[in-house]
Amino acid sequence: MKILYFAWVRQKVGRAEEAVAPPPEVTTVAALVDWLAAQSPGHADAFANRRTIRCAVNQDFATPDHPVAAGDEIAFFPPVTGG
Amino acid sequence: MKILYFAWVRQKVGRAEEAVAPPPEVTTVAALVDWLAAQSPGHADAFANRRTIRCAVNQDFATPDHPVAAGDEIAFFPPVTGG
Amino acid sequence: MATVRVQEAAFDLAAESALLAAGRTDIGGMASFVGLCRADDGLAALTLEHYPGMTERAIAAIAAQAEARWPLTGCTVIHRVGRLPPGEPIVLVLTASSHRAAALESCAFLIDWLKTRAPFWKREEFADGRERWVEAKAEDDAAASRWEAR
Amino acid sequence: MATVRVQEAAFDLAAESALLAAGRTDIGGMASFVGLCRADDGLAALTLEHYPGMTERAIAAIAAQAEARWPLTGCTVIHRVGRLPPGEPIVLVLTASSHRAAALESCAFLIDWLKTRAPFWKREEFADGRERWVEAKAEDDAAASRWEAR
Repeated sequence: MKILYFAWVRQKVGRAEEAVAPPPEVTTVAALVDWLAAQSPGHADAFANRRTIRCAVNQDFATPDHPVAAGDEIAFFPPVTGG
Repeated sequence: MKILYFAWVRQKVGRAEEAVAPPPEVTTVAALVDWLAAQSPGHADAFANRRTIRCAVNQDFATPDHPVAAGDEIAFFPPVTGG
Repeated sequence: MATVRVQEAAFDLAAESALLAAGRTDIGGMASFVGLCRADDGLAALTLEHYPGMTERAIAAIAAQAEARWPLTGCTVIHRVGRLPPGEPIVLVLTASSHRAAALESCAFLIDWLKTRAPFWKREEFADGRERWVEAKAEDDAAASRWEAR
Repeated sequence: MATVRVQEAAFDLAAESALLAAGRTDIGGMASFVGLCRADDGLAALTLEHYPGMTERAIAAIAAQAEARWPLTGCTVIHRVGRLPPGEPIVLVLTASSHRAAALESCAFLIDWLKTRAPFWKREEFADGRERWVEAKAEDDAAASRWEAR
């Protein structure tokens, strides 16, 4: 799956996107966050406070229990501040 | 006092303005309307339904009990429809 | 202090916006409303009559109310008079504030009160030659009165 | 069908209004909101980041909501990205309807929902070199949520 990061999540992870292949038990956004947080100190820092992270799966906002699968485009970012 | 008429009130009275000198007992907008309505068939027609007439005394909206005096500018018109 | 004008000529929204914004960096939002003449029921034109002198006073008083209720950095109201065919703009309300809600709410307030408290009258002229004075609408009174309980 | 654009370039309110009105005589009111960059606390510039693809989808979905809730004859949303110094316009919302209340309410709705549902992020850059990401505001959530009970 393709992971995208925006704003300070991107800065903390240290990259704007990456392709990942988590193990098969990673079937939800919440499980994906747990798995990503263990990938590097930058990832751990970015996901340290999960209440401040928002997620989109295939460009729609998604909750922690939303399913994820190979081929998905999954984005993590702070609460939005446009307008 | 100077009387101004607007919109269909002006059309029914047949003039846009006139100078009048009502008798001294005409001390309110309501009394002035009664007096004006007796001045001509056009005036009578214009003031036939007083609920549809609005008034301004010296360029401020005024109610029927508002005082009127020599030297005042008094306007009669339908409910406003701008904007 | 609001800018208030009653004129026959068209107005220029972009130029008026630029005037309110010129040299400022404290504006967070500008809201505008433009009312236009609709071609309802074969309407050929509207003719707007007003009460010169009182109209400007009444609009200035309404604008002063808006400035008292919301923290505005600018406020412009331009109302046209004379004969206006369908598609022509009739009225412009423009407000600026550091806060978007103040700009948006004051703009809605201004147009609602203008409709019920400024001395303008519209005469409709139809393609078949009929003419009639527009009657005041109860819905406009209702829209205006929602600002009174505040 | 709304016009939605995400762009670095400035927008032209007058040109966008003219596009919505072109050839029509059924528009009674057009409402606009322009959000601008304020120079709060020594701000030197805002940089707006977005999620290409999702941003356009999200704005189109918000505009579709507005068109479902109000009888609009036109709707335009343009949001800028990139680095914007104080005084620069950031976002334009423009709505047209035969009825003024529909134009005004949908304009307010669109900016409230854009603030809370479209993937943009603002980074502030100050004169003294500090940088920080703007945090989401509870008041924006409150403004957006007032449209949910309807």
